[in-house]
Formats: sequence, C-alpha cells, structure tokens
Amino acid sequence: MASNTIAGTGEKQQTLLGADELILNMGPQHPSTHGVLRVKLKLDGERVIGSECLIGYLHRGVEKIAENRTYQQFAPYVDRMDYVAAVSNGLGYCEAVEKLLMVEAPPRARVIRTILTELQRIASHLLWLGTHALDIGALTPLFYCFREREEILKIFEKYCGARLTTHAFRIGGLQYEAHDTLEKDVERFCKAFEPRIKDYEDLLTQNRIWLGRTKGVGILQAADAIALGATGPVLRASGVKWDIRKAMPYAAYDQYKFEIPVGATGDTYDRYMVRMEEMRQSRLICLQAIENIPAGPIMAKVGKVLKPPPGEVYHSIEAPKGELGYYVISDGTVQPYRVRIRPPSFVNLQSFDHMVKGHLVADVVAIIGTLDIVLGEVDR
Amino acid sequence: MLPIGHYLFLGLALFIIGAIGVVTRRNVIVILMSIELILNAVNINLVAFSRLYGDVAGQVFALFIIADAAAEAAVGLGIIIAFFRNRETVLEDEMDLLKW
Amino acid sequence: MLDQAIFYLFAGVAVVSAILTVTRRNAVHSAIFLITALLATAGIFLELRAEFLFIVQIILYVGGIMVLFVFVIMLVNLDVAVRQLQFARQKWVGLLISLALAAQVGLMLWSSRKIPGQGVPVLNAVPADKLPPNSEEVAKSLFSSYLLPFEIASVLLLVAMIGAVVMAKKRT
Amino acid sequence: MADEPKEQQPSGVPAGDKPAGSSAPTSTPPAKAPAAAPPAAAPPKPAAPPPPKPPVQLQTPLNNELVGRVRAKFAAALLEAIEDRKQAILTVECGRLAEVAQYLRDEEKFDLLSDLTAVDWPRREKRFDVVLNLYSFAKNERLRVKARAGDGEQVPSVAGVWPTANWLEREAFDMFGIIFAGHPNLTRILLPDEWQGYPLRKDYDIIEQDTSWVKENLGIESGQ
Amino acid sequence: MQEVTQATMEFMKQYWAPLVCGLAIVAVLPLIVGYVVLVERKIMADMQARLGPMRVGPHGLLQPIADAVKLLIKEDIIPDDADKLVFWLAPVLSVGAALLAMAGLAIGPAFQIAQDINVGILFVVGVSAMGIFGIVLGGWASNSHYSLMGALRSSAQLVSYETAAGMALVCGLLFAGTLNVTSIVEAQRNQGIWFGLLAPVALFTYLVASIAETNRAPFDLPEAESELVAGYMTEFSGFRWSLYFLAEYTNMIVVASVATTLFLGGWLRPFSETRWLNFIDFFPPLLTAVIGVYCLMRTPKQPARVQQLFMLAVAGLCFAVAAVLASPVLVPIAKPSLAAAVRPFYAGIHGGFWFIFKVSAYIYFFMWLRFTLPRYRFDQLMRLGWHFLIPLSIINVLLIGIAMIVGVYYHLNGWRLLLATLPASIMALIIALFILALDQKGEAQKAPSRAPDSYA
Repeated sequence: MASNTIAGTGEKQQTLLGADELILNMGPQHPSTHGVLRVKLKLDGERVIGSECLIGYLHRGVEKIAENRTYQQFAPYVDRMDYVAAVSNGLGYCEAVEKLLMVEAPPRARVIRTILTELQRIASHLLWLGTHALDIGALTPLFYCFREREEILKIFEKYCGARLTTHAFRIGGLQYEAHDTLEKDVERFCKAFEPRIKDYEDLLTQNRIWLGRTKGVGILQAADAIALGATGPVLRASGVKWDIRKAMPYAAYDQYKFEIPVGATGDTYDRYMVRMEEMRQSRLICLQAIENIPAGPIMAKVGKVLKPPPGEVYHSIEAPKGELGYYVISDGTVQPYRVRIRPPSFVNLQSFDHMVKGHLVADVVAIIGTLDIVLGEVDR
Repeated sequence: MLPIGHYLFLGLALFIIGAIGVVTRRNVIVILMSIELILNAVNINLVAFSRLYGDVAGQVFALFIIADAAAEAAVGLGIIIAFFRNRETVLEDEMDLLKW
Repeated sequence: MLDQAIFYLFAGVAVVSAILTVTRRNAVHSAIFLITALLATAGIFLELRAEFLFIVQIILYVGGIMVLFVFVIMLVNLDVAVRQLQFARQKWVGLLISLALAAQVGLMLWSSRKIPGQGVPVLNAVPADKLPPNSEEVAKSLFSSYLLPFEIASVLLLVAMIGAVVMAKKRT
Repeated sequence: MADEPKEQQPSGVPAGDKPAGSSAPTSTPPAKAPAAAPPAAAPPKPAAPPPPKPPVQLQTPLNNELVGRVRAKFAAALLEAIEDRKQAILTVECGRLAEVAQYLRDEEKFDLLSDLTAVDWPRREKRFDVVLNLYSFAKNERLRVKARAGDGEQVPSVAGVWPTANWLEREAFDMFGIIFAGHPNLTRILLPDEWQGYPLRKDYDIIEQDTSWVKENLGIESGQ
Repeated sequence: MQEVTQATMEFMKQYWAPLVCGLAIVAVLPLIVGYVVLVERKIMADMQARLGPMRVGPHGLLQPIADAVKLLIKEDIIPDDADKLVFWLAPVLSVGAALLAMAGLAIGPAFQIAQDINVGILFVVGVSAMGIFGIVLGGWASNSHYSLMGALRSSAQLVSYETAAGMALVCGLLFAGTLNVTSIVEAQRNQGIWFGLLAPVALFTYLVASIAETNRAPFDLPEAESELVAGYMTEFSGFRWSLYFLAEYTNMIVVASVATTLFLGGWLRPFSETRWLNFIDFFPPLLTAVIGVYCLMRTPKQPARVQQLFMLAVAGLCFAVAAVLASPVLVPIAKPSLAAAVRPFYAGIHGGFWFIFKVSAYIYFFMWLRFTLPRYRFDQLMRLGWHFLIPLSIINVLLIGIAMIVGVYYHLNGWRLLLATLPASIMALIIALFILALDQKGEAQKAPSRAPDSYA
C-alpha cells in the first residue's frame, strides 16, 4: 500500500470538506478592505471560524514625528491620520494643546470649529455609507454620497483652501476668518441635504436584501462593546448612550440641542441607522450654529512660540469614528515630549474578530465596512 | 444513417474503454466516469436500433438509462464525499472497510 | 456522404476522448474529456435523428451530471491525488480481460454481418424525411406505453436524491 | 499572580527611590513624574532653556474619595495621587497594576479603557510609564493610572480586565519593548515582525536603522 | 476526392444561408456586446448623477472600440501554478456555449440560423447552460482561493436556478404545445395574447432565475467584487478576460431572447392581431426618427469638427433606419397596389425591430436592478432559490396545467383563456406570499438561536 503512494497522504489536507480549514488571505490588496487592511480568515467552507487582522502597512510613525516637531508644526500631521475626517483630527489636537497651555479659544472660533467639525462628520459618514453600500453590492448610493460630500468639501475649500487635509484650525483658535458666504453655504447645504438623506434611506433602509445582509450580522452586545473599547457609532448602536459631545462637551457643543441616537441589538443594521441619524443630528447642529455665530476675535492670546508648562493632558473628542483622544506631555520645551493618539478606528477594529466569528465571507466585508475604519488612522 | 454495424462498433469501443477504465483505475471518481461511458455506449446501440426500426421505444429506454445514470451519479458522488470526509482518500483500494 | 462525415467525425472524437478520459492523471482533465465524449455521443444521436435525446443528453448529462462530477472533484482535494499512482495493481489483468471481451464481441459482430436472420440486421432504415417529429413521438410513447417505467424512474430518482442527501450530509 | 512577589521587590525600589528622584526638582513631597522630567529630558534637547517660571504649580496632590478608597484598599501600592490640569492621575505600583485595574473596573465602575500607552523617561531609573486612561460611564469621569516599569521589567497585563488592552498592549510592546506578563499574544502589531528596536524609545536611532537596512537589503551606502 | 468536393458543394448549397448568418453573428456580436456595455455604463451614469464615458468619440460612442483594442493588446498572463490546458480552454468554452446558443434563436420569422430544430428552445437553454463549465473550470484552473470559491458558488447557483427557470419555461411551453421557436411565436399570434400575460408568475420566476443564471446583480456572487475580488475571473486578464465578458453579455442576450420568445411574443407587435391598433406600426419609425432628431440637435454642441461629423453620421443612420422601418407601413397607404409586395418585408423588418426592442427592454430591466439593489449573501441566495423560487415554479406549473385543462374543457382561447389562468396566477401569487411569510417566520425563529452560537 505504501509503495503505491508517492506523496505522503498523512499530511492534513486543506479542503472545503476534509480538514475543514481553509486560510483565506483578504488583503492588503482587496477591493473592500478599505485600504491596506489584511485579514487572515480561517474558513470552514464559507463560514469564518477565526480571523486575524494584520495591520501596519500604512504605519508612518506619527507619534514619533510629533516628538521632533514644535506644537504648531505637528498640527498638519494629524490631518493625515483619519484623512476622511481631517477637521475632527485637527480639532482634537488643537484643543488638547490648548488645554495643556490652559488657554481657551474665543467663542467665535469655537462656533466655527463646531460647524466645520459637524460638516466633517457628515462628510465622513457619507463616505462610510457609500463604501459600505458598495461593499454590500449597492452601486448607486456611493455616487449620491460623493455628490453631497463634494458640497461639503467645497465649503472647506472656500474656508481654508484645502479639501481633504484641511489643517483648518490653529492652536488657540483659527487662522482664517470665516469667509463671507460661510453661513449661506452651510445653510444651503443643510437645506438640500435633508431630502438627500431620504433618498439614501429610500434605497436601503426598507430594502429586503439590505435588511437580510445587515440585520443580525456582526452583533456586538453592549457589554462586549465596552469591554472591547469600542466607541462612537459602534458603541451607540449597541445601546450605550454615550457621546463625548454630551458627556464632556468641548468646542461649542454645550450650546446646541441634539439627540444621541442609539441602537438596540448592535448589529450592522443598527450601526447603519445610528450613523444615518447622526448625519441628521449633525445637520441640525450646523443649522443651529449658523443662526448665531458670535462676533469677536478668532484667536486666543498665545505666543508665537508655544511652550506649555510641564505636565500632561488627555483630551478626547467625538470624532466621526469614535473617541479620538490626544495624550500630550510637555516638558516645558517647544516640542511635545510625547504625543499619544488614541485612534478610534484602531480600537474599534479590535472587535472585528469578535463580530465576524460564525459568519460567512460575504459578511466579513459587511463587518469591515460597518466598523468604518480608516487605515491611515489604524496604522498611524 | 450508416449501416448499423458502424454504430455497434462505436458502442463496443466506448464500452470496452469504459470497462478498462473501471477495472484499471484507482480513483473512484474516474471509475464512476468510466461507468458513465459504458452507459453511453449502451445508449448509442439503443438509439441506433431505434432509428433502424423507426420505433422510438429504443429512445425511451435510452432516456431511462440517462435518468438511471443521474441517480447513480448522485448516489455515487454522495458516497465518495462521505468517504472522503472520513478517510480523506478517493482511491478504491484504500476503501477497505465495510463500516466506519 | 454528409451522414458519413458527421458520423466519423463524432465517432472519432468520442473514442479519442473516451481513451483520454480513462488515461488522464488529473481527474478534472478526465472530466473534460468525458464531457467531450458525451457531446460527441450527443452529436451521433442528432445524426440518428433522435433530437430529443440529443438535447436531453446535453442538458442532463453534460449540464447536470457532469457539473456534479466537476463539483465533487473540486471538493475532494486533487493535489495529493494527482501525485499518486493512477492505475490499480491488477491493471494488466483487467486490460487483458477487457480486450479479450472486446475481441470476442467484435469477432461476433464482424462474423455475423452477412448472415441474414442472425446477428446484425442489415435492413435499411426508414428515410429521414419520413420520420415523425421526434419529441412528440418520444413523449407519446413515454406517457402511454411506458408510463409505468416512467413513474418507476421518477421514484428511483427520488430515492437517489434522498440517498445522496443522507450520504453527503455532515454527521453531527 | 505567580509573578507578584517577584514584581514586588523591584517595585519597592522606586518607592524608596522616588524621593531621591523628586528631590532634584523644586517641588513639595509627593511630586509627580513629569515634574521630575524636565531635568531628565533636557539633556537630549540642550537647546531648550530650563522652564523660566517656576511659580505656577500645576501638579497638585489629589485627595478625593476615590483616592481615599483606593488608598484604603491598596495602601502602599498607591504611590501617589495628583491632579494635573484638573485631570486625576494615580500612580500605582507596577506589580499590582492588574489588581488595581480589576478593582477600578469592578468597584469603581471604570468600565472603559480608553487608552493604554507608555512614555519613556530614559533618565529615570524605571524608565517607562505605562499609562491607562480610564473612563466611567456611571460617573462620567476620567482617571489616569500610571505604573512605572524599568527596562525589561514585566508589567502585568490588563488584557484580562479590559479585552481592549490586547492590541493596545501589543502596540506599547511594539513601540517601547515593554513586556506585559500574561498577555495572550504579545507580538508586534504595527511594525513588521523582524523589526529591530523600539521606535518610540527616546534613544531609538532611525538613521542607524535606515543605513543598516539599506546596506543589508540593497547592498549600497545609504544616502542619509 | 471528387466525391468529397461534391458533397461539400451540396452541403454549401443547402446550408449557405445559416452559415452566413452564423458568421455574421459571430463577427458582429462582440461589437453589439461592446455597445451593450456602453449603454449599460451610460444608463448607470445617468442613474448615478454623472456622465459616464465621454472622451472617446462624441458622448463616448467609440468607447467600446477603444476598450476592445485595449483588451486585445493587453499582456496575456497565465499564473505559474495554473493548469495551462484548462486555463486556456475555459474562456473559450464559456463563449462558445453562449454563441452556440444564439444559433437557436429566431430574430423575426425569417432570421434564424438553426431553422426548424424540433427541440428549439430546449437547445438554446441546454447549450447556454454549458457555459457553466467555462466558469467552473476557469475558477479551478486559476489555482486561487478566490477563483475556486467563485467557481463553486457559480456552479451551485446555476444548478439551483436552472430548475426554477426550466419550470417557468414549462409553463410557457404548455401554452405553446411545441418546442420549436418559430412555432412558439406563431402560437402566440394564433392565441392573440402573449404567454407572459397568461402566466405572469412564470414570467416573474424566469426573470429572477435568468438574472441568477447570468450572474448579474443582485445575484452576482460568483464575481462579487467586494468579496471575491472578481470570482472566477480573478486571474484572467486581457483577451481571456474579455472572452468571459463577451460570454456574460451574450448569455444575457440569450436569456432575454428566450424570455421574449416564450413570454413576450417574440417578434410580434403588441396586439398584432388587433386591426384597429395598427397605428402602433408607426411607433418604430417614429422612435428612430426622434433619436435621429435628437442627435441632429446635439450636433452643433459638439466641441470638435470630427465629433460633429460623427454625430451627423449617427443621425443619418437613425434616419435611414427610420426610412427602412417606415417603408412597409407607408407604401401600402401611398400605393395600395403594392401592399401585397411589401407584406413579407413588413414581417421581417418590423419583426426584427420588435424583437430587439423587447430584448433591450428586458436587458434594461437587468441593468436597472443592478444599479438599485445590494447583493444577496450566498446562503440567502440559495434559500431564495430552493425555498421560494423552486416551490413556487413547481406549484405554478401545476396550477397552469389545471388552468389549461379548464380552458380546453370550456373551449377558451385567446384573451378568454385569461379567465382560467388569472385565478391560477392569483393563487400562485398567494402561495408565493405564503411561502415568503413562512420563510420569514422560520428566520425569526432561527435568529436568536444563532446569535449565541456565533458569539460563544
């Protein structure tokens, strides 16, 4: 018998039926891993029995760079982390350093910051919606989302000249006065945006296939979500009503009324609904904010050279993806001693393995999409 | 049509090739395929005679044989899959257990 | 003349691909050649004016059974199987017996070709244009004189289906 | 748990050592690590002049109920409790970090580990601060917990307390080379597995890394 | 030797027309497919608030040719570990099956390559189903996980949905009483009603099943871009890839043609036997003329001189087609004496128009769905096929059969046959809703039990 066998048959074969395990390498070059995420999937047929995220393909050592730049010089770098929500990144960093300096941006600057940040949240969610729908196979929402996102980027461009990596804010306030048409532009966008959200919802919310693909997929219970450190829409969809904008208000959020949408089951559909509602709420915040932008200076009194007194501060904001924290340590010099960035995408991605177990390959794509990760931020 | 002998010889050739496949190959899947060849050879004969006599009965029987082949393939492949799952082989001479 | 050309073409293809079917090392290649052989047989059916059987052969054999074969071949791993010996130990004996059988039957066919009343009939076939529409004829015959076998065949298929499901089901 | 006695002994050293470290700056008894830092970190950046205005005392001792409870529970393991810019910071003994973490999560309801990172103070005897940023949903309150660890010293992993610490600790290991005892899978996460050195340490030299990499992989002299 | 030559001559004499037609189809089909793709991209762009291809030629009208050239001159890559023979064979098999299926179709009463095959529509269905081997073998030969999974998905999907499609076809064939393509259309003319109206549920099941069979969204799992990169086509590039592409679109045309023939009256005009609706005959020439006028209006707006000329040429072509379409309608009115002479032309020309029109509408529906719907998951797809479509189609066959018996008993035909089939269809519809409700209930029961198992 043995002489008949040329190759050893004793080795465990990897087949769909036999050994029940097939390793599928998804990414780093794959249409729906949103950049360079690489996921090693252990499959039984098409069912996932284990996964491992291999990240770092986009690591640029942002935290190390921070130690060799002055406080102001580092500000543009944070835009490159979550590059679809650069304004939010900038806000977090500027506020963290302001806290370290113990200064506060003037009210006018804070309101304008709020407006731009909320617009950025809408833009980020729009990009998420488009790509998420595309992952699940709906081609068209992507283009509708980009159409609206374009309007937001135009407002950014008018304000500071850049569209993607805006570097809109400065430590201590703003560099640029709001352009004349800012209120009008924002208002026009908000007015037009309401029916557009309805369009997206018409395409997806009640769609049987969409429901089938998202309901019950990637369930993350509240306790698990907290234990895994998930924040932002991912946490809220699990039913935890926590939003830093309400819990520890920053910028000018304490002045505006808005709701925190929460989900019930924590599945992909809930995350979708939460983000859709968040866009509506952001729109309302923008509308409230442009009603009354206080006059006054846009820059607090900070010196040309920033030398925060020694000490440390942790400041976090509610970025579109979740809690974006900056832990900045000063040693009294012009350069930060250490800047630690708490990236929401990185931490949220950790719950991927938990969510994906027992699902099919097609759901893996949906779950990557629903986590709304940006690899620039995961890898930093 | 050509004289019936042509078809009979063709049927014979396919039958024998199939038979050789059945008795010499080790891979059970290939053996099953060889059996399909044999069934086909029979079909050729049936259809040829049906044409010769202008009677469709032969074709009807050929139809039954095709249905039979489908049943045989389904069950045979089912057995192969079940066997492969347990023993991780598709070689007939390694199928030496009556029960597992 | 045309009939002859078509017959020899299809017969040649059928025999060659049948030989390749049983000799190829890779089971997928075997399956491809078996498909070719089956298609060639379908061609011969067409040449015999059995149009319905021709299309049944294509739909059922090629489109159904062979898909099943290919599917199963892909499910069970081939990488190992290809490197193993393909022929059983008794291959020479088997080959010899098969060839003996072939010689016997062939000789019988050949020797009886001229004896009327015995062996191979030599009468001429009904001309092609006199044949009734094929599928209608088959249907009539199938659903009148052969109704019982037809029902039995459907029961057989049902049994086979259940058997296949039971066989292939994962044991828990 | 088995590591604990082993950990206790080195962590006893900084407790006794700390007054010496904190006596270098000007501040009052329970001074804080960053306050001790400027002289320590100044040498790498000689251009920076020493802080000119000493008077503002940003790091003040903290003594609220929470600190009281923690102190009652862990006594000596709580090395210091201060407040910096209204943010509470507890420094605990490295060896009992996991225990304190467990207590803080279960009793004090700090459910969310926002962040776990490390800071390198190369001049200090125990060069690393492992920093945990906690958040309590119930109290809407943040708390920072620090543990000082020497190079090569094992820090008990808190991945068992907060699963989110899994990747965060791996990142800290990746960037600082801090060993977390009891971590399920302590491997590099952002950098390639074969990477040499720990980039966020203050003494990490990227140029050297770069030249050696270029020499090894491309066989030419680096232009850097 | 002479015998062979003579036989060949005889063969040619007898079969020259189908041969020429076949050659024409094989030669022209890639072009047609190219333009179908262009139209798809244009429609997609229109639905997605953008312009689509605009660079090559006016309004991107030369884009298909540019694409074809690009595909042909691309590097031909065969992966090292691929099975060379099968890798080479698979796309050819795929496209061969699709093209062969075209032979059985009748575009108008006269234009059919394989005329009077006794088993016409079965031939089309059976041969086009062989394209599956191209997909399965191509996926297997690539020796890549993505390809293999695409291939397995594809074969499972095709086998499941073929049953439903076949059952739907049976409904139509029950009315027609023949398998011959031409006779099926003639039967619809005699009945005066399309079979699609008599058996709407069958039309629906065939529509869904045909989308699944051609791997189009929302059933495009074998090539689901976001999951399997490109499924079985992942490792193919250049010419081989374009063969797959050609096969996919040809298959689309084939299933659309089958549906048109069996359910939508083939080349018949709507209400072809109703005399007072004869003015519908003016629709084809008017439509093409309107397109021509539109092109003419766009001409001055073209930026370059060449593009203006091109646009003018397109307009001219449209007008020419309009004139051809108009002639069989206008000539009898202008000169009643010629009415008999143009009659055969009418059938050929207008038949072709209506056939192509219906096929286009069917394909447009495919595209519309593709741009609107998300993709099914594989288990959902299988559940839809096995739990919903197959039971429904089998029950529908049963009900239609009963309706036929009732119809024969009461001597109903034409529109009056609706009296019998309409209740059957409504019952099938109710059963369909019932099955859906049952399915959903089962799902709801299954859902909670699944969650803990997934997150243990």
